[in-house]
Amino acid sequence: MELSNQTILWLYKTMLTTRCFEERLIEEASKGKTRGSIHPSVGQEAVPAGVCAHLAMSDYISSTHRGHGHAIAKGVDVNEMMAEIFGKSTGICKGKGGSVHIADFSKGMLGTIGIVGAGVPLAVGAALSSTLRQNDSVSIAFFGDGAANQGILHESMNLASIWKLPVVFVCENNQYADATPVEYATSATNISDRAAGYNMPGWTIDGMNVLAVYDAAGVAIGRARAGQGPSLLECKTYRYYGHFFGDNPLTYRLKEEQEKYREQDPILQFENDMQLSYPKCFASRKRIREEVTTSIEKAIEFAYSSPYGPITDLYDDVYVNYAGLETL
Amino acid sequence: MELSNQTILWLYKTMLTTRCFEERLIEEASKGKTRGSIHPSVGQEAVPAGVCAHLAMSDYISSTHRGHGHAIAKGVDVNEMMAEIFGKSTGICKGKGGSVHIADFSKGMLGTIGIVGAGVPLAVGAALSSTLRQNDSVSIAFFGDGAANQGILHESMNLASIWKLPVVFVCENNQYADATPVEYATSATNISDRAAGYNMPGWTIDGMNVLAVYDAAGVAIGRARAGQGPSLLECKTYRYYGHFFGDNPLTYRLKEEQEKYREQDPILQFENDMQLSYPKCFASRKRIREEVTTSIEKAIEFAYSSPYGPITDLYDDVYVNYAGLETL
Amino acid sequence: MTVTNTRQIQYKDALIESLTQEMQRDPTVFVMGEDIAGGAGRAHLGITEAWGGPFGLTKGLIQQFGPSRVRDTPISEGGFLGTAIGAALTGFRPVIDLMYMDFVGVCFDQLISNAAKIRYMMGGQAKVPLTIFTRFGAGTGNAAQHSSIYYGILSHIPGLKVVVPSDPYTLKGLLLSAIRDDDPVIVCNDKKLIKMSGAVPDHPYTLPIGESRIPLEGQDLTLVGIGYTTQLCLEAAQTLQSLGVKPEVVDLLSLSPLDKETVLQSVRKTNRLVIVDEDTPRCGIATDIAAIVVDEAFDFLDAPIKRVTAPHTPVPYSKPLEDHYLPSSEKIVRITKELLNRL
Amino acid sequence: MTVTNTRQIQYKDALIESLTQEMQRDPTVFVMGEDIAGGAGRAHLGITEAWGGPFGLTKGLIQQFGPSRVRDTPISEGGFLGTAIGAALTGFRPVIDLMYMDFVGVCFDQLISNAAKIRYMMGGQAKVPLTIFTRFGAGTGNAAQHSSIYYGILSHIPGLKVVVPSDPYTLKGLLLSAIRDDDPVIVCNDKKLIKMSGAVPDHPYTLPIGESRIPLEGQDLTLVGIGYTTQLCLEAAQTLQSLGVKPEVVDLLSLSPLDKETVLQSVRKTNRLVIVDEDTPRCGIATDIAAIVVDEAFDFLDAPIKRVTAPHTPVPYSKPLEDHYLPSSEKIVRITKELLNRL
Ligand SMILES: Cc1ncc(C[n+]2csc(CCOP(=O)(O)OP(=O)(O)O)c2C)c(N)n1
Ligand SMILES: Cc1ncc(C[n+]2csc(CCOP(=O)(O)OP(=O)(O)O)c2C)c(N)n1
Ligand SMILES: [Mg+2]
Ligand SMILES: [Mg+2]
Repeated sequence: MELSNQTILWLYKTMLTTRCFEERLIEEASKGKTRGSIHPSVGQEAVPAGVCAHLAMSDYISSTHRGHGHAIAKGVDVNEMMAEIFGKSTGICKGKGGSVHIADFSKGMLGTIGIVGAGVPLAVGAALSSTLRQNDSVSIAFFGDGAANQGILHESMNLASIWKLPVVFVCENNQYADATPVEYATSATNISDRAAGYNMPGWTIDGMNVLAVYDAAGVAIGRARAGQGPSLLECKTYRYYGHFFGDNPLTYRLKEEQEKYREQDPILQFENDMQLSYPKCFASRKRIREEVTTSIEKAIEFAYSSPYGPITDLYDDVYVNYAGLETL
Repeated sequence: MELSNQTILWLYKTMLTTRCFEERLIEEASKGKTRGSIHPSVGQEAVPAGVCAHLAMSDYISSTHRGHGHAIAKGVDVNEMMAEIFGKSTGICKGKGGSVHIADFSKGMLGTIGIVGAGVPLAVGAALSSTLRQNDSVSIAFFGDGAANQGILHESMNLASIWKLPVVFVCENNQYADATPVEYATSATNISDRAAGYNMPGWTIDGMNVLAVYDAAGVAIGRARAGQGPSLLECKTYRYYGHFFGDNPLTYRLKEEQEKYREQDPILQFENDMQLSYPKCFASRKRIREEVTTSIEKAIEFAYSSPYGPITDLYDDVYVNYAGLETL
Repeated sequence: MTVTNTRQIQYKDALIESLTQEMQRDPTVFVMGEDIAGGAGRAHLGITEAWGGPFGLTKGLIQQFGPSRVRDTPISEGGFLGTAIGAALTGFRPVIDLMYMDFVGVCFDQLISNAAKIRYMMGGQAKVPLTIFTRFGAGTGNAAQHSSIYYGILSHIPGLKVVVPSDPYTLKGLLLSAIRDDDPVIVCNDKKLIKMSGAVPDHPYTLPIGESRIPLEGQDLTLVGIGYTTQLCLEAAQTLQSLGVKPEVVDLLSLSPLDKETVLQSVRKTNRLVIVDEDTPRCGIATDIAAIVVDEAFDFLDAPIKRVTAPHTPVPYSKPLEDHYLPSSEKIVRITKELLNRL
Repeated sequence: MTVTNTRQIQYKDALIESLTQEMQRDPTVFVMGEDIAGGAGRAHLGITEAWGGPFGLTKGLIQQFGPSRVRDTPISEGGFLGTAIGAALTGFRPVIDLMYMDFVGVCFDQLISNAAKIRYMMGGQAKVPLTIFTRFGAGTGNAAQHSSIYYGILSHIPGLKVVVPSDPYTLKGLLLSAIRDDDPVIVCNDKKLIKMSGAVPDHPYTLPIGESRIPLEGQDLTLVGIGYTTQLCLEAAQTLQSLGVKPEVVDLLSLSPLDKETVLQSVRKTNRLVIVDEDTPRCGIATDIAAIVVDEAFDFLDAPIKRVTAPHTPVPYSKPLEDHYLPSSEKIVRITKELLNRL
């Protein structure tokens, strides 16, 4: 399929923004500027980009603890994301959620959910909303290979199937859940093999190749939009870093394996593809790199210079119409 | 496969005992002698009998709210079962559990569990015990078509498969969960289609035919015993009564459907089979009927004549080493 | 609010009426749960409704609103509750029928990690206008796994609201408030009330979540009831009155938020408190109220605070044991007498 | 019991040591959980252990006991907890590592409906000798879904036992008791203690489940702590002592069963009570203790019972908010002063 230059540049910029955002974030994390766990998706950028390229603001996604890429691909502001991870009041969640709870409801980004698998039914629910409204928006449930063995995934796929909801289950199979390899934890050869048990199509594709993701997601999302129901798209991918910033992945995987995947780096691969098939886009890659770097530096500055929220924020937002403490 | 007369008579007697137990129980229930919900399995007798015919005392089963048949087939005493449902202190659970919590640990009957799906992992755990002990006992997890859509089933099947545990998942697909038909609630055409996603064999068989159940269960249990891991056996069956005693099934299913299944009654079918292939067994059917009727009448008498437990029973058995109330 | 209309209807029918009226008023309201219609997908066989919900609490709704707003579900409580949360986050007001309160077990994570926390952890961007109604309580011989009470546990969780109606009138007012509320509200229905009749206005009305009632004024001691145990308190009050004791009865109605002011005011007047709850004794609403009162009205207390609850045991099946398990007006009277004898 | 051995080790190492000693002693004990070894199934690549458990709490076990007794699991808490219950019912003593206490949400049903109730509803035929150890608490920036405390909820459930060690010594004694106990016991470990050092005898020993300790005797008021908050109470006690106030500190250790006698005795002596708990305020252990004391030691109370807890909110991410969320020795001192000023 021939893609527009606009789409190509969007894919490129989105992957690059995610990469740059996370690499810079890790720098700050190692200086102690962030708290809790940061789960870098470096290496996996092709999946959120390739999938979200098909989405409008009116479409929905739900995401996981490894969600920076999803948020960026769904258009969440990087300043507000960075400030959030710094715990500042200008953060997208006022600094109350941090890296693992980034959400932007104005953009159909229903949130990164820290309980493995627990975000999946939220996307099914958003798809139910679309069905009840009889509009054509679709929902994406991103989840990891580890989440594939949570009961809630099974229940969600069955519900989406019997109700023919416009949702695509996108499994980012990066082959590890923490330190546990997928081939140990998962009885299916391919996770997409499970789709048949829910009477929906399932595909396993190369998740390091953004064009492959784009194509497959196009089919799945197209089906959903056309009222043909849910499907399961498994993208085989790889995270370069550990499970969280600070985890040394060499305790559970081999260097050779890591190197093999780094050679298939989604951004480098895509640059090669651009060079071959989209020379005009390829030519502007330097400008884009600069734009991206600048925007991330700005985000860092924004995060640094923003204030913490007042202590009263602690009591807000527990309920819509009253704070937690007024009445017990 | 040629079966021994002993097996044939055991199958016959087991099915008959279940049928007779429940028909008599319903009579007592309609007189108000029982409490809560009674879930008759009348019509489904072939499944517990055909499966448990392969089991020894050292094998385990876990069961559901519709568990009288499983208990009887695993050798639980009908007197103690009946007394239990009457709430008497001579009941197998001292009258503290009732119809939906019958268990007999001395016979490998790990209990009927009232939360749909929640009994399934207990059988997986018993299978793990066998594996750790390196003996050859097997475990059966009985569950309904409705339970097939609970997350815990998915998790249990995955665990059993990755650990190659000696467990057989036996789905009694009686085509309804309460008033909800399986074809509405379940996205798979056959529930056994889901087995492939867990890398285990799955079969769908005629659960009204005890010999078909016996044969298929033999294969599945044989595999498990031989260390070849779990499998999923779906038995298509039918309950003649409503979901619970008091429920009118004609509000959600057609008379014609009910009649069609009654024509395939597992006991009548089996009598025909006996007449053809096991004439000696067929000849003793009257004697067996009488034995069974007598034993159930005795069970009823036992239940009537037994006393309620003392009020102190209320506080016992919460913990092994102290009653609930001594220390809060 | 006084009840001017004297039409008497059952608790069950008040529930159906409330849902009907709210679904008529607001097209974003839909109901979802196991067998809430029953027989789903069998319209071609002439079957549209079978059960109309366990205990018939949603009977007739599907005829009026159709299967997309009255949605039968598979037995997947976690999945469909999560789905409802997703629908709530995107503009709908789902009402979930959770067949028995025991089943909070299988959907607990969606309740505590998503429904309760999403608004907070996402900095107030979202709201979760979700209602769950469910049935609880012992007394029907349904044994340990179908008789549990978990409203104390739910009240523990910041972000959830929990109400317990005590009669048809409070059910209707609280259910309508719950559906219109922008936070997740769990409406807990004691099975023992489902056939109770009472006066219920036929028009829609709301009762504020977070406010208790005083169905009986008195001055000698305060009896606090929750749902059905309010009826037990009123029963006990009759006996006590015949003995010359004038108890005040507080009907809690809302467990979270808790209307502690009403309880405190009553105790400041009566100086004695007995809390009656069918839940087990540890870390529940009864301990909660006792703790608040001994903190905030200590100087007004003339006697220990007593709690009449179930024992620290699961619910037994057999009738004599289950009878003994339950709080009763006799137990309330006995405890009250002991308390007053301290004088 | 006094500690004669002065070897100082970390909480973390006391945990590994206890598991090791008990697995050596009893072949029916096995451990199961996510990443308790890590890298499972990759022995052919030279990988047998990777994480050794979240926070390294099971480090080294797989080398000694092999993968069948140190069993990595998929992320299927409900499934593997249910499996453990099945193994416990059939003769084993499984020890489950539940990575964070927040994940009781996804396995709650197996806990409350099976582990807690099977023995009772089956008339005492069965026992469930299951141990769960898990990590809880705020203070690490892990936000709302990875910092929760649910031990109050678990203590509510008849059939479960719940303990909270407060240092390496109590951890070892309680963990060994838990594994040997024939009932399901949840051992709750505050993340903030994991690097704490303390004196721990090197031989196996047990501390009775259901008994509290008094790490500091005093007479002016009673401070009750749970796990880490016991350390806060001891810190606050130092400040108070410098002001001439002599607090007694009760280290609860066991939440269910609750050693109410030790608390009651202390209050009968000091006549004043402050309970310090990092859990949120509603229906928790703090309210429980207050309720028991106002019931059973009313005549000894000279002042309101105060509770220092987290607020009724989820746990926020940002440092200033999370700092403010947590109980602190300053808060304890402030509340204590207010209480004593009532004199
Ligand atoms: C229910 C639950 N169990 C365990 C965890 C702890 N945990 C967080 S991320 C993770 C691994 C998830 O693996 P996967 O789904 O493959 O996603 P990935 O990290 O590879 O992106 C685990 C075990 C959790 N957050 N929730
Ligand atoms: C988790 C849970 N949800 C709902 C119920 C209520 N319930 C009891 S039996 C049942 C239907 C079960 O259907 P199925 O599994 O097909 O078994 P069958 O009754 O047909 O034997 C339902 C919904 C329950 N006990 N547990
Ligand atoms: Mg992964
Ligand atoms: Mg069924």
